[in-house]
Amino acid sequence: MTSNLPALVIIVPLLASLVAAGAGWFNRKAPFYIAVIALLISFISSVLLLAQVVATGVAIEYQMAGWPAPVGIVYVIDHLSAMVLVVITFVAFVNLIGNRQAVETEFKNKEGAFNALYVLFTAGLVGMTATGDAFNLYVLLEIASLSGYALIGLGSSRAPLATLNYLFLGTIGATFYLLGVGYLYIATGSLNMADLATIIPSMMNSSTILFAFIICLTGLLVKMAIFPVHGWLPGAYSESSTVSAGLIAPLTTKVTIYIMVRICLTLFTPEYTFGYIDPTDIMVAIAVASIIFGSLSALAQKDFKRMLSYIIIAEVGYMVGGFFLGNRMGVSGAILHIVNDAAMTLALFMAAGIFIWKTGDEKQSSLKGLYAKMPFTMAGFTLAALSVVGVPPTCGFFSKWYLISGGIAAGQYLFVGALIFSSLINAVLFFRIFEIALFEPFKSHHHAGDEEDKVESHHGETIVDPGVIESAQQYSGSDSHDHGAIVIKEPPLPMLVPFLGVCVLLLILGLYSGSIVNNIIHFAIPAGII
Amino acid sequence: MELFSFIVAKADYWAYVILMMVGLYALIAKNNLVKKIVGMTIFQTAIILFYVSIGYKKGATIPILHHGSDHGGEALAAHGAHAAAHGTQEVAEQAAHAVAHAGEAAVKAMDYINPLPHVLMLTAIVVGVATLGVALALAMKVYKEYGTLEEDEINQQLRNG
Amino acid sequence: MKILGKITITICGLLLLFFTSDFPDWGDVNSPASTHLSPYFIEHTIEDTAVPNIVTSVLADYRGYDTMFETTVILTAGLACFLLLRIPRKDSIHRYYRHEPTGVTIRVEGDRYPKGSNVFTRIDSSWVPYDLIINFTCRLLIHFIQLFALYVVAHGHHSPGGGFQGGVLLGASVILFAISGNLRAAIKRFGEKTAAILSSTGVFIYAGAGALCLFIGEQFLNYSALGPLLGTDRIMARSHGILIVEIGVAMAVMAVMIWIYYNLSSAGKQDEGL
Amino acid sequence: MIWPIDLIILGLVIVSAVAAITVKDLLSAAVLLGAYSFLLCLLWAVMGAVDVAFTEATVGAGVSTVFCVAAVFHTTRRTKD
Repeated sequence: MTSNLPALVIIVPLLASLVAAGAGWFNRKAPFYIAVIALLISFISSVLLLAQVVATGVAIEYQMAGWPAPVGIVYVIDHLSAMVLVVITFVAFVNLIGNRQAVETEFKNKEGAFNALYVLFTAGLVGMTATGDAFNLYVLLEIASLSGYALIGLGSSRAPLATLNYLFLGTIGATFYLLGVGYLYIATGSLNMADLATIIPSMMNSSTILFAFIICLTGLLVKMAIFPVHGWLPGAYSESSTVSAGLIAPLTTKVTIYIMVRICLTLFTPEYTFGYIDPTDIMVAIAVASIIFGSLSALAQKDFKRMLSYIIIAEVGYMVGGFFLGNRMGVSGAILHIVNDAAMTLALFMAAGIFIWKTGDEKQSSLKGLYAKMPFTMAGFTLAALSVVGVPPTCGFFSKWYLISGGIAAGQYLFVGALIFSSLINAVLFFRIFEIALFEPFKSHHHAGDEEDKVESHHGETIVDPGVIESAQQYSGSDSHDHGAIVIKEPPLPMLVPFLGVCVLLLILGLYSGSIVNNIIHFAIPAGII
Repeated sequence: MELFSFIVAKADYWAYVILMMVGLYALIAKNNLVKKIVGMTIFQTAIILFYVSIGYKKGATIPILHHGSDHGGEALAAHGAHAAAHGTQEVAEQAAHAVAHAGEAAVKAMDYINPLPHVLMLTAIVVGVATLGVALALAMKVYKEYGTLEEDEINQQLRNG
Repeated sequence: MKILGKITITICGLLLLFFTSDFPDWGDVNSPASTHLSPYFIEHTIEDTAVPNIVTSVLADYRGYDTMFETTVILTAGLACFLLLRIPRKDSIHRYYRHEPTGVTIRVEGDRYPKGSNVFTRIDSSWVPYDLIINFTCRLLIHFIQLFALYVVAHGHHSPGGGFQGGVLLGASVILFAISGNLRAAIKRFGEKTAAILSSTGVFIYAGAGALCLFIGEQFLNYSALGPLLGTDRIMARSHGILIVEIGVAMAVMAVMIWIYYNLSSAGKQDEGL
Repeated sequence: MIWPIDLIILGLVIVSAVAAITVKDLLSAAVLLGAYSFLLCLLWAVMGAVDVAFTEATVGAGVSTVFCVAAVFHTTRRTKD
C-alpha cells in the first residue's frame, strides 16, 4: 500500500465525499464522521509521504492509470508538495472537528451536501498540490473553486453577492491560467510540468512562452487576491459562515501561492523566471502595495473577521514579495510563511468562531471582558495574535526574519520597510483587541451562545471547564446583574481542544522552524537559487 | 490571394481574442448580473475556440480510426476507397497512399487531427456549464435578497442600510 | 466602470493580438502541438486500448484521471446548487387548482386540498394553457432521445460521443418532459433523492473502478488490472474499463443535469416551476 | 475544409456574442447565448473536433440555455444595459 500513498491522499477524500453525499439522504450524523475519518486518513498518508520524502531525499512519482510521464498524468511528491499536503490536510481536519456544532446548526438538513463539498474542497487542493500536469491542475483548481463558492455562498444575507463577485474574479483567474497553459501547449506541445521544464530552456526567446508566463502569473495573482484585484476577498471571507471561512481563508490563498512557486520554479525553471525575465522589481512593488493597503484597511475595520481578511491580503503581499526577491533567504521565508500563515490564520478564524459562538456577533466591541470569561481561549488567541505580529518565539517571527534578511540581501529596502510597518500595524490592531477584552467588563447583548448551552445541557453534553462547575441558570443570573462574580465559561471541549492544539502548534512551529528550513525547505528550492 | 491565406492562417486566433475581449468587457463593465454571467460564458468558450484551433491540421480527418482498423492496411484502404468515391483531392491521395501500404498496419499521425486539445476542451466545457449553474444559483439568491439584478441598485440598497 | 472596462480590453486585446503573430499558422501540420505528444496517442491507441475513437481513449484512459475530476466538477455543481438554493419547507402560501369539467381555476390558501379531488388538478401559479401539440410531440420525441442517448453512451468507442454527451442527452430528455408538461410530473417520475443518489453513484462507479485497480495491485485507474475479473486480456480490459467508466459518467451527468434544473427552475422549492 | 465557411461562421459567432451582451432583455440574451453556442458547435464540427462539437451542442446550446432561461424565469427579464 505504501507505493500507492500518493493516490490514497486524494482518492480517499474523493470517495468519502461521494459516500457522504449519498449517506446524507439516509442519516444526518453519518456524513460528518465519514468526512472526519477520510480527512484523518488523508492527513496520515500525507505525513507518511513527507516522512518518506525526507528520509529518502528523492521525489516520489506516481503514474495515474499506469501511463508514464508525458503521455499520462503523473503525481510528483517532492519536499515542497509533501509539506504543503500536510498543511492542507491538517487544517481541513482540525477545522472540521473544531466546528462540529456550527456545522449542525448552520447547515441543517444539508449535512450531506455540506460535508461532501468540504471534503471535495480539500481533495481539490490536495490534488493541485500533488499534480505534475499543468492541465490537471486547472481541473482541480476548478473543483476547489466551485466547492469554495458553495461553502462561502451560504453565509449571511450579503454572502451571495460577495460570492458572485468572487466567482467572477475566480473564473477570470482560472481562465487566464488555462489560456497560459494553451500558450505553453501551442509552443511546446506538452502538458507535463517536468517535460515542459526540459523544453523551455531551449526556447528562451520565444514570445509565446513569455506571454504564457505573464498570463499564468496574472491568473494566479487574481486568484490569490493581491492588491489591485483583492476586491472579492474581504466580502467573501467575512460574510461566510465560520466553518467555511476557517477552511477557505487559511488554505485558498496559500495553496495559490504554492502553485505560483511551483509554476515559477518547476515549470518555468529558475533560470527562466529569475534569470531571463527577472520580474523582481515590479512584483516586489505590487507586494509592497498589497502589504501597505492590507494593513491600513485592516486598521479601519470594526468587524473582527473583516479585519482578519485584510490581514490576509497583507500576508499575501509578504509571500509574493518574499518569493520574487529571488534569493534563497527570501524564497525560504515565503515557503516557511505558507506553513506558518496557514496555521496562524486557522487559529485566528477558529478564535473568531468561538467569539461568535460566545457573543453572537462579530464586532470587536463585543469582545469586552473575555479574558476573565474564557482564560484558556484568550490565552490561545493571544498566542496567535502575537504570532501574527511576529513576536519570538512564535512561528510568525521566524518567517518574517527570513523575509527581512532576504529583503536586505536583495537590496529591496522598501519591502523590508513595508514588512516592519505592517508588523507595527498588526501590533496596534491586536493590542486594541487585547485592551477591549482585558479591561472592559463583559456584557452580553446576545445570548446566542448561552441559549445553545442550555439546549446542550439538556442532552447532558455541556462541558464546563474543569474545576469551576456552574449551572447555566446561575450563569445567566449572574450575568443579568452586572456586579456578580465572574464565571469562567469556556466553549465545549470539542471546540476548545483543537483550537488550543493549533495555538500550541504555533509555538512548536516557531521552535522547530530551523529544522523545517534545513530538512525540508532547503531541498525544496532548486540549487540555482542562491 | 496572399492576403487571404494570411487571414485564413490567423483568423481563428484573432476571433478568439475578440470573443475573449467581448466576454471580459461584459464581466468588467456590465451592470446586470445575468449579463455578467453571459459574458463569463463567452469568455470561457473563447478559450475553447483557441484550443480547438491549435488542434486543427490541414488535410487531416477527424480523430477516429476507421472501424476495425486493427486489421491495419485493409481498413485504411477501405477508408481511402470510400473517400476517393467522394472525390476529395487530398483524401484521394491519402487513399492511394493507404492502398500502397496496405500490407503494413500503420496509422499515420499526420492523417488525423490532434485529439489532445479536444479532450482538454471536453473538460473545459463541463467546467463551463458547472460554473454557469453555480453562478445562476447565486444570482437567484441575490435576486431573492434584493429584488433586483442591477449592481448599482444593489449597492444603493446596501448604502441605505 | 465602462471606461475601465474599455481600457482593460483594449490593452489586453492588443497584447493578445500581438502575441498571436508568433503562433504557427492555423492548421500547420508541423506545429509543435501536432508533433510532440499527440502522435503517440494517434499511433498507439489501438495497440494500447483497442479503441478506435482516439478522443475517447485519451479521455477515459490516458487522461482518465482528468475525466474523473471532470465528472466530479459536475457533481460539485449539483451539490453547490442544492446547498445554495434548496428550501426544504413544503408549505407554500397558496396553490391553484383547476376544476376539470368546467375549467374554473380556484386558489387555495395553505396546505388544504380541495374536496372532490378527482376533478381538481393542481396547476402552477404562472400557468400557461395546456398545449396539446407541444405536449404530444415532446412525449413522442423523448423515447427517441433516450434511445439515441443510450446508443451514444454505448457506441462512444467507435463514433463521436461517449458517457458525457449521452448523459447530457438523457438529462435533457427528462428536462424536456418537465418543460413540455410540468415540473411536478417530472419530479414524480424522477425524484430529487434519486437524482442525488444517482449522481454520487455515477462518480463512485468511476472512482471505484479506479480504486479496484489499486486494490488488485496496479496503479489507480489502470484498467488492465481488471483483465482477470472481466475474463479478457489486458488490452481488451482497458476497452471494457472505458465502457464501465463511461456508464458511470453518463449516470452522474444525467442525474446532476436534472438535479440542477429542478433547483434552478423552481428556485429551490421544487414545488412548481418552468 | 473550405475556408469561406470557417470565416463566415467566425463572423456570425462574433456578431451573436456581441448581440448577447448588448441586447436589452435577459431572455433574449439567454436565447442569443444558445445561438452563439450552436454556431461555435458548427465551427468546431467544420474543424473536425466532432466530440467537442457534440458536447457543445448538447451542453452549450441545450442545457446551458435551459438553465439561463430557468434562472431568468425566476428573476426578471429587465436589464438596463
